[in-house]
Amino acid sequence: MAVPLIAARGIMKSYGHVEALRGADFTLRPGEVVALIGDNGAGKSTLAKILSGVERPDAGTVEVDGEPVAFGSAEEARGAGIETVYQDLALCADLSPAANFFLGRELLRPGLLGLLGVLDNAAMRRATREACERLGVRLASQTVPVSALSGGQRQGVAVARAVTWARRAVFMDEPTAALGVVQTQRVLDLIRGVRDSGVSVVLISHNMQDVMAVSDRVEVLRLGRRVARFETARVSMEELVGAMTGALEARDSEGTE
Amino acid sequence: MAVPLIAARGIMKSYGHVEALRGADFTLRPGEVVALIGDNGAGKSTLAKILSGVERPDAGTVEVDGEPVAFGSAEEARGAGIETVYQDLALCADLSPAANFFLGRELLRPGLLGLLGVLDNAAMRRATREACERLGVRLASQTVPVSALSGGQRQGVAVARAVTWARRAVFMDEPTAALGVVQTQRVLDLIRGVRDSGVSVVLISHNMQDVMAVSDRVEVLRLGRRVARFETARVSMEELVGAMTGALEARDSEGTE
Amino acid sequence: GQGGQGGQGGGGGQVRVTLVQGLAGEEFYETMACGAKAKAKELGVALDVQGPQKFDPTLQTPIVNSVVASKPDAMLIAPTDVKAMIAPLTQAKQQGIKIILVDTVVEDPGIGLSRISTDNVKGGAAAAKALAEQIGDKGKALVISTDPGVSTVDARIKGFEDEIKASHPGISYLGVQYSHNDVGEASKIVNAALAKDPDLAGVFATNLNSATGAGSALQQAGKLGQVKMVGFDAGPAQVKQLKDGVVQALIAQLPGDIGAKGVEQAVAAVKGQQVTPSIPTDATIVTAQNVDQPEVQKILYKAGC
Amino acid sequence: MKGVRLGDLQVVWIGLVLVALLAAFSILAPTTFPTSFNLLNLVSDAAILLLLATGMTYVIITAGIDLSVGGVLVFSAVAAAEVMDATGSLALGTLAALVTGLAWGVLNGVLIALGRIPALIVTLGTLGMSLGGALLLTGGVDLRAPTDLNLGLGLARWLGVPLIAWICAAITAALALVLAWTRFGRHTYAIGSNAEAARRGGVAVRRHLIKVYGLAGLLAGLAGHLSLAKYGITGVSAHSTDNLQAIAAVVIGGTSLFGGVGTVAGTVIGVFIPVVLQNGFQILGVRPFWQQVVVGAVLVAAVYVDQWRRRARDQ
Amino acid sequence: MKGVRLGDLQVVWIGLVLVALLAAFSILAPTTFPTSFNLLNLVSDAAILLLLATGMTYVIITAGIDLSVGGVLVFSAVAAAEVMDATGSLALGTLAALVTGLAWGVLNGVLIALGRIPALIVTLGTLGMSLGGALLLTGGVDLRAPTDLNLGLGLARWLGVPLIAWICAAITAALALVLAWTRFGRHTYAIGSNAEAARRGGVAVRRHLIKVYGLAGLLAGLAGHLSLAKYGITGVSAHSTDNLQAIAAVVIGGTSLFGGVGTVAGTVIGVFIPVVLQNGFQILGVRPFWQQVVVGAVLVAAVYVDQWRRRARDQ
Ligand SMILES: Nc1ncnc2c1ncn2[C@@H]1O[C@H](COP(=O)(O)OP(=O)(O)OP(=O)(O)O)[C@@H](O)[C@H]1O
Ligand SMILES: Nc1ncnc2c1ncn2[C@@H]1O[C@H](COP(=O)(O)OP(=O)(O)OP(=O)(O)O)[C@@H](O)[C@H]1O
Ligand SMILES: O[C@@H]1[C@H](O)[C@H](O)OC[C@H]1O
Ligand SMILES: [Mg+2]
Ligand SMILES: [Mg+2]
Repeated sequence: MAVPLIAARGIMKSYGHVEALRGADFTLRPGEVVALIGDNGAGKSTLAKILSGVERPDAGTVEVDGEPVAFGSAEEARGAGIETVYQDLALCADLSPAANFFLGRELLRPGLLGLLGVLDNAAMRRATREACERLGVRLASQTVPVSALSGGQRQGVAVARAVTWARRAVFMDEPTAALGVVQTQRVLDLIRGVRDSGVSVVLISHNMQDVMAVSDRVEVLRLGRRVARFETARVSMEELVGAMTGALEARDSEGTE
Repeated sequence: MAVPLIAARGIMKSYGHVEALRGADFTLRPGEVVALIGDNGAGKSTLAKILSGVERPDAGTVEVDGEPVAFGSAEEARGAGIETVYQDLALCADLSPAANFFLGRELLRPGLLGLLGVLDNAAMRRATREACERLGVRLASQTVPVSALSGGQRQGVAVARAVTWARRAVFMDEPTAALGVVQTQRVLDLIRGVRDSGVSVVLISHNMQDVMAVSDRVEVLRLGRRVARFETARVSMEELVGAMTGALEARDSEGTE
Repeated sequence: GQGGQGGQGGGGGQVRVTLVQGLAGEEFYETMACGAKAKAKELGVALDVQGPQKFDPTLQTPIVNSVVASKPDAMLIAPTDVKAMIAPLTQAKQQGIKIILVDTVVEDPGIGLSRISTDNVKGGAAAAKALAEQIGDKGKALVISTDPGVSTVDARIKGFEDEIKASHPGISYLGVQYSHNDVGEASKIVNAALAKDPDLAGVFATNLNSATGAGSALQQAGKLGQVKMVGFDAGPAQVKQLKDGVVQALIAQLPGDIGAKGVEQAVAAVKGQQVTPSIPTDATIVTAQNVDQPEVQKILYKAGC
Repeated sequence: MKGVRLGDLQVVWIGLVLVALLAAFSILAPTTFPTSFNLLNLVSDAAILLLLATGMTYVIITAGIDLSVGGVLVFSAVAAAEVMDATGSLALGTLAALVTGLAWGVLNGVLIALGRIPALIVTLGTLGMSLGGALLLTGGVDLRAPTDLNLGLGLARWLGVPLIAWICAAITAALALVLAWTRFGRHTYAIGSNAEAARRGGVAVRRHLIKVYGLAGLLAGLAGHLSLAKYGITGVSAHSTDNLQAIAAVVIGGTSLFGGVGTVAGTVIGVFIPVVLQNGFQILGVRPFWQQVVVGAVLVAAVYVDQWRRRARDQ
Repeated sequence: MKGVRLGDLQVVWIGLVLVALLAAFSILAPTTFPTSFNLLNLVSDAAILLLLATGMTYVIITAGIDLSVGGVLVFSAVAAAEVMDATGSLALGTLAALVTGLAWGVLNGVLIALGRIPALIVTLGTLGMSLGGALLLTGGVDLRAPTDLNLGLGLARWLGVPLIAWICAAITAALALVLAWTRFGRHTYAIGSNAEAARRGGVAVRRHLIKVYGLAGLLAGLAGHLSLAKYGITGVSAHSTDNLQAIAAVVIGGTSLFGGVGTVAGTVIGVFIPVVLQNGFQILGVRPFWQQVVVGAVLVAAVYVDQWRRRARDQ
């Protein structure tokens, strides 16, 4: 079996006396789409944040390409080619869509102005509009701040951003929750496209249709622990729901690693 | 035909040079579940905010029980028995779930302490926990602020709050976007239960399965205008998607009013 | 230090005295502290210096309270308000601390075994005369002061006004503007006054910060020679303005002497010897002509000691 | 990272810092610092600031700010002095101070809540207006308190503690309870946490803001009256740093300038930390300039310890 | 309600308010107010404050605050004076002012960004430390500037305008462009808008904050040097309200204390409005106490007009 792109073992994380993760495991292989599912409060977002460097685990190990890593910041995870769409989107509400799209990676003007750090706003706007339109998200105006966008428009910006920059893996924490039917379909297509270009995708979603439609594998989190893993092709929706709610016993269709 | 509970006609609303609503109509009859659907940015949330008193229209009329009204504030709409689950949830992140649940309607201690405005925190916590559990949303701790809840837990609090207080109508702007499978099912059941108790429901959702499953009628918004109305029983999912995207011509299965 | 016993009266231990300035870091009060320190060293007295960061009784009161708590034998103080400092000083007195007023005073005559200060009314009158002479007894004259309720500057204003009214009818008096003892504020006031009355003839600034600020405004405005100015005190910046021709006369007090005499009186009071209830100290008019004379050089305020 | 913030535990750490400071000074100056005389002075120096800081706590929890407190204090003191002078009645003077304080506070609230002008600007404006107004009323000179007030309330003690300190402590305690336990307090937090959510939830945000600024004004008015009694003057040229002192106390006590969190108990500690530092260093005979340096450094260190412990607990 | 806020149009209304004020005073005092003498005075009074307010704009856009500017200014002036005195070199003195200013700013930034102590507390602490430190260096008294500085840079003019004003204007203009057009500016807005999102987006938030506070310190250091040249003294007791003045200017100019929005152009107007008001009313001969009242009232009214127009446009 190929070396996993990301392998996390025994991740623990508490906030005060709330134990969000109690020894969670997680595996992502190169070029696959893994759905990470679980009930509300199961710890999915917490795990995604830890694997993308935003939070630090209290215990447990994370390996990337078989090497142990300890991401100290989102910056480091991004350096390793890992991008994330956060459930709370993590946009700067006062900035324009383009400013958010290119946040931390701003395009500079060519030549001397660029050396002085002068932004190339026109180019950034153009690229942002194009990336959003690829998702079917229309931005009425490019100069309004993100706070003036509709819920779906905001999510479109966040998804487009992550997908554009990812080189190894994208975490998508409920990326279609606010999206319309067409836009959701486009995101699912996009996920497939991304996977085909060799980038792995972790899809966190409560929509089992979407999960079944797009994922190669499913990992199920319950009460802060991984309780089941499935090949998507060999599992039914009922089984997934059963695993999430605990109606089914813990199950691992892939055997131990 | 019975007098509509809410009838809005020709609603216009612009933000700067963005026209969010361009003469939108909307009807809600007593005791029915209406799905309000449309593409991202179609103006659904804006319409919901106007009908629940949070924003004022630039033009157009709103009638409640056939009487023209001009809600000056959310407070007035709530006085008329109309509650809303906002897409952005509108929770106070620093306050506890119970404080949010009872915001503006706090329970006071009995007797003298109550006259002094002293809160009955224990009772409020109890009621909040019960209302959330009815939706299948478990709160790990009642004293953490809402900012520490998972996305789905927050949404559960907002939905439970609106449903508990509504007497005439509930607007739900994508109430299940962050909810798990089970919780979503419970909310759909709840919507039916609410309708059966005589309260009308407006469901804004991008999930066509849910729309088909729970609504009596569907109104479709596109680019700030109502472009179609359907009896749910007599429409297919394809038709709905077609109406939203404009692939289908504007259509009104109920004829003009 | 907190080493002493805090005992009463001239017992065996070293006499402990605290000087509470009106404003820490102002040359007048720093020079006073220098004089007091020198005298304390000479007499073998342990001297502490404290002072508020603004000339403000609500800031000076807690300082007095803590000084009282540290139980010195005597306290030299320049009260920042004639009224507000009565209560804390009464409390200090009740604790058996000998109080000597240096520079400013309070309204309660029962406070302060000795009061040592310049004759400020006379100083104000002298300033009026000097200014009148400079402007040829005619034209508009403005006064810049700190804040009302400070005994010294109020007295200077009184002396100035009385003299102008009595003997210089040709001068049209524009009244007092208050700078809150802030150099920048004083400078702004004078700037605006120049714009409003381009024919302004003379300015009297009643203390060190007011004068420094007023002088710098005149210098900036390039009104050298057109507007004459007399200032109280002789801080280093003021002396420089005098030499640059911005200011025509300074009324120099003897802060070092005030401090030294204060320590003497304090020691006398602590040892139960005779104290002098009121000690007026001299004021000298410093001009460009006499500023370089050695006896005048000696009285200019020091930039530290 | 927000972390768990409810409950009053947050006050514990900064309280321990205060205790540590008290202990340190008591060891360094055993015969002078921990005396009842000195500690009573501390309390009495802090009492009036405590009122201002308590009002400021409410204001800052709504994500507002009030720079006008010092000016309102002076204006109320002047109003009280003039009314007492004219009528000879202490009671009417007290009333005048309270009413004028309340009026300035309500003016602040109306301009902020209805005019939607930033609180910083409104209260900077009313700071100038109230101070200037006070000076106009007095012609620029300090008025004196009637002797009965200055020697009565100003010096009165109960169980050995100045009556003024009792009054301030009682009001602070009452307002601490109101903030923590009542609907009024709950709405104060809600507005600071998310004013729009509070509005949608049916909280009368504007009316509440007017009440909160009115409360801060009322407390400043009372502070003016007490300060008139204590110092015997209206203090027209003093009080210029009251606003910053009160704001600092609130923030030291763990209230966020961004609103939504904070406690009066924290503010009480926040009032005492700088007062104790100042007093302790003065008693130790540290030179004034060093004092400034050391007080500044210890202040930062104290809050650092607090933040650090709080963070450690949250993680 | 947030509404549309991008673009620089927001500065227009408050700018019109300033123009209206200038026009009004020119009509009321046609022979004295709109003279080149008076207007140059205005510019030169405002110049140094402009530097502080520009640095403050950056700081406030990051949702921070810097109370220490006045202290840092004084400290740098003292450092410059002592170095010039010791070495006789004006250039070394300038360098000393800049380096010490930068150092204080970086200290602020480090404590805020790495120590995660509230900016208000950190800068209140460094305000005391820098002021106290300056007084320690000088032994508590004002130092004088060397005559070549005071009579050179202090009085120099170019095209009739004081050189100091040119320097301040040039730096302000440059920093306005940096804020609006460069990556550095973009990150400044991002941090103030949502620091967590900026961090997740890969902005080195801590490093950037250190730079922003360093910049504010550097500007305060330069302000100290220029103020030494202009006034000829280090002004150890003269800068206690600089922080509030700078903050007020920034907020009048439309920058939110909650961060994320604001422009330097707005700040420039915000610096001039109070200066013009003060000067105008003094020229009109309004009595000093009335001045305070009127300046306060007009300030609130000016910002009200601004807010009101802005709101009208947004709706
Ligand atoms: N900052 C925090 N402080 C305290 N508790 C937290 C914090 N973040 C998360 N939690 C708690 O950790 C648990 C897991 O949260 P998480 O957001 O990971 O759930 P999730 O699986 O993403 O749920 P959802 O499907 O609702 O998004 C929840 O009980 C939540 O309340
Ligand atoms: N405060 C505002 N300022 C400026 N534009 C706004 C504002 N609120 C909404 N808009 C714009 O109005 C349009 C309609 O927004 P609205 O939120 O009503 O859409 P929606 O149908 O709810 O979309 P979604 O499904 O994505 O939630 C969008 O183009 C949005 O950008
Ligand atoms: O005499 C003192 C001196 O002039 C100082 O500068 O200001 C206060 C006065 O009391
Ligand atoms: Mg989640
Ligand atoms: Mg919406």
